[in-house]
Amino acid sequence: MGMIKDIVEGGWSLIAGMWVTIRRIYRPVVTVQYPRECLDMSPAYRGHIEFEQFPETGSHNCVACGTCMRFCPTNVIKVQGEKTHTHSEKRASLYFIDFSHCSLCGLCVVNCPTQTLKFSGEYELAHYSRWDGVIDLIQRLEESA
Amino acid sequence: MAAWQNLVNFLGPDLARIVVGVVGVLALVQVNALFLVWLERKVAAHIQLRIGPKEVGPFGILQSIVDGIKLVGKELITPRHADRKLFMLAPIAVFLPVLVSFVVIPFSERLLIRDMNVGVLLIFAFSTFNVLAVLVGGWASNNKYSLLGAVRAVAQNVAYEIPLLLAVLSVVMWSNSLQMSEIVASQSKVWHVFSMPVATLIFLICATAETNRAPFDIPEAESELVAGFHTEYSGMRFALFFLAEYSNMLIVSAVATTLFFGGWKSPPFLGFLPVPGLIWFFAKTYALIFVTIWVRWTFPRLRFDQLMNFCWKIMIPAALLHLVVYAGIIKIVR
Amino acid sequence: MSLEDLKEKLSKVVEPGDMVPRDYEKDGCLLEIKARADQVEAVAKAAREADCFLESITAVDFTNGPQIIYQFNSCTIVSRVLVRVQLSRGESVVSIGSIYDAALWYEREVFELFGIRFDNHPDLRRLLLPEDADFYPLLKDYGKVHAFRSTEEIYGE
Amino acid sequence: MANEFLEPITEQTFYLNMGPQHPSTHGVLRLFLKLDGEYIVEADPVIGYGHRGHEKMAESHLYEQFLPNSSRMDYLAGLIFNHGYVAAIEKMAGIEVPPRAEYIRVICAELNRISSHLLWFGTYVMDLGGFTPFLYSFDDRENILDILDRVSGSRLTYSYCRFGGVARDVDDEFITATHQFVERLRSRWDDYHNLVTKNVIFIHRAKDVGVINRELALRFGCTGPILRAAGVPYDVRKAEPYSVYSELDFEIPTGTKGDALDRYLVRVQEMEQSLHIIEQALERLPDGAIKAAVPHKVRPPRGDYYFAVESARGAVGFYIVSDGTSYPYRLKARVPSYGNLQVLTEVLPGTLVADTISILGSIDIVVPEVDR
Repeated sequence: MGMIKDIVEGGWSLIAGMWVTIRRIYRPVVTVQYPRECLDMSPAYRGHIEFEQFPETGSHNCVACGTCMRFCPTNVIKVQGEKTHTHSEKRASLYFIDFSHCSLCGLCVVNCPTQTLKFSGEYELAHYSRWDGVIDLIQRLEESA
Repeated sequence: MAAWQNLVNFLGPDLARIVVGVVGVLALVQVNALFLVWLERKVAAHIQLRIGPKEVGPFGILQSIVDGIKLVGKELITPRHADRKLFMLAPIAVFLPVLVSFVVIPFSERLLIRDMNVGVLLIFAFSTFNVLAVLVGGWASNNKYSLLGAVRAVAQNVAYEIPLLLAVLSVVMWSNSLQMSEIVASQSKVWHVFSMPVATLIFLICATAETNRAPFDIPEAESELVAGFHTEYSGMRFALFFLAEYSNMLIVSAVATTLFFGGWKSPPFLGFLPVPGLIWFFAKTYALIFVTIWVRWTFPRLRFDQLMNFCWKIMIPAALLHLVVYAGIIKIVR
Repeated sequence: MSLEDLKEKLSKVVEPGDMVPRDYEKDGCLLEIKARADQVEAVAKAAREADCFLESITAVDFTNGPQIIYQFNSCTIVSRVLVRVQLSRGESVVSIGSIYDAALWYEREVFELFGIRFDNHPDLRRLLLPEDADFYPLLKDYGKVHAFRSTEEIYGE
Repeated sequence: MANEFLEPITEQTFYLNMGPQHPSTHGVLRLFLKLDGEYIVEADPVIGYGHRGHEKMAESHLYEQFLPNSSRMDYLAGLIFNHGYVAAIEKMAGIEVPPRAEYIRVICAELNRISSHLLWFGTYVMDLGGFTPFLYSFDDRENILDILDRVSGSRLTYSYCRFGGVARDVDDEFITATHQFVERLRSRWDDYHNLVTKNVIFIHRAKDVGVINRELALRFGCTGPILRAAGVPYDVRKAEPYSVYSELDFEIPTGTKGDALDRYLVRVQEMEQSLHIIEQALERLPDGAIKAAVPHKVRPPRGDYYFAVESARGAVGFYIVSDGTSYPYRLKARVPSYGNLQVLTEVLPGTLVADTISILGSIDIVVPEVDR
């Protein structure tokens, strides 16, 4: 008798399982057909870094102090600054990141003394060459402006 | 000359019938497999709250054709220490019995290629051939996963053949014939699914096991044996295994329809509808296939020893008991 | 099994002077034992009898030789014991794999990363590194490190 | 006897390399199996394919710079590792964390634990052949990732906990979304139980398979759900309460036998407990700062320190030796999967190949965590 009970209970559990799946057939799908439709990125999304554009100056505030360079765990950032004349402040003239090594930790953003770095919302970051991961932030800022 | 003409006269209509039939069956098998692949992906997707194929053609219906073209274009890889001849033979051997089985299936009242008086026997004789191909393919691949898969397949198919045939035997006894059309005719009043539900259940379970569909897909068991017996197959050879799997699904569903669900006959209470038998037949067959797909995407897989225990300890005694009981009933009724 | 029980068992195998109580709030462990290489097996046995499990085995490289650190903890009440074994360079330790099976892998790891051999280990192959690795990466003379110090500089003894 | 006349059979067994590329070894784990037919005679897990040398990396990085590494050890419970590492350094350097930050950490860590368990649930059933529960659990998991994405900006390797607090404050939307998620997951249990837990095939595949009893678990240093399934109520959150776990009320679910089914049930109950923790923490979430003032470079005092947290897989410990500079002298991560995986050498022999998958799945390893 125990065996028949087992069979009946087992069979019933299978039917209960099938009921769960069949009900799903007419439920709305939950997937997003990615290239056709895109979701909004969250406001906190951490893409690679980029320069903040300050309205006062219309440009970035990077003084090429190199804090981000020193804090970067993977030495992704290369920054160089120059003084336009002797008594002026130093300004970044070159700012490159190699995104392909970046771990998106955000230490550069946190430690930037002039708060000129921010995360971009960029998420389509696949490239054909590893050199495509090298991004010139100054050029990027000029293009976006 | 006379002898030759005699032969043509003798074979003439029959030969034409066979040629047309085989061509028709080939077309049916291909189209069916393409459709079933699409159907399976679509049903699975909707069960899993996805969309499934949607890019190629309306509702992605041409997806499997595109996949087929891709598979044809792929390189046929033979492993280095494989048994080359057998390795090439296996995909063909797995496909052959599929074609033969269609010869005796009555799609409608008139539409059947050959109405043999041993139709049921022929189908089950050839479906056993399937397992040989799987064994050959698994063994010739020279891969341990393939070998394990092939061994499992043999044990499983041999075991499940028995309750399957026992279940069919009840039907044969009831209708007193091995001829498919006779069996359909015997269901004009009551379908066998209502007169012998236990046999139907046994048949459907065993048929799922015979076609290596989940939850009995242990010869392929993708999470254990990678892809089981066809791990090493690529390109069109793999496609043939795939084709055979879906064609087998069609065959067992068609046979189940014929044996238990009244074949091409309309349901008794819908007899007034002017729907041809062919439509009824395919409607029933594909409904059964849908259930198989539904089951596959719901359950986990059984373990090998549990599968065998289930067969030997539950299915075979149940089928035997069923046979004895029905033999008694038939004796009393007639 | 309480910590007192463990202490009592341990006091039979090491000198009481080598058992230094530690501040859990500050250091994360309750007891530190400075053992010699030949006492390791007895300490492990005592810990096993006190129903502890082996949390980890690791090593730290110092100028005055590597130090192996065993950590035992109980799953009933927190009683983390740190066993510190100071070795000289090239010295080997007895494996405790026969007492704790978990030690087998930890010892293999310490062996491949620090080059410390474990006597009586049944299977001292490399675990994480390739089989043919001929370097000991966590030694301080390998690769880029910040500093290479002696035990006095850190523990001030 | 009769055997004397037979050809002596020299080798009845054969070797099977399961992995490093295999559908159900979850990453690059290789199981070197000696088989007799389908029965396993010997099993030797071979690890190290994903060894990245995190411990060596730490020795040349600032404490801050090692932060992103911590969540890359265990990518499924990254936030918990993150939490453990940050809390260890904070204890060492004596940094006080504001209570709001502690609560946020706990909420996020518990969400992360649920997401890890949900992924495990899906992959375990998929290992057993059921494909559909996998996608259902991923559907739920996606909600958690969305919530965590909103606060941390990342979906998997969060780097959300920072020394002295968290990187970003949570807003009301986070709180409502978390509440909604708690309700949603509770409403899904019925379906999960009908589809998997009560399923007769699943029960047969998991029951009495891979029994790891208390004795075995302690010998191999197994922690987490494996130890709890063996009936030992050991949870670092209770044993050595860190963060604000001492203020929250939750239970430690335990099993009795220690088989795969027990481990399954323990994890499912743990998810429910985590939901309970999240609800309490959300209720008590205080206002205030989310980050204490900490120097740019943390310099913990000399000495060594050990700190343990409970990850989704068991006890994670960070053993740190500091020489007083801003670089760790030695950093050792004690990972739970290490012991949990090693127990396979003892459990696998005598089981079938199909059971291997079931046992491996029920143990829930994360290979990059083992390899480090």
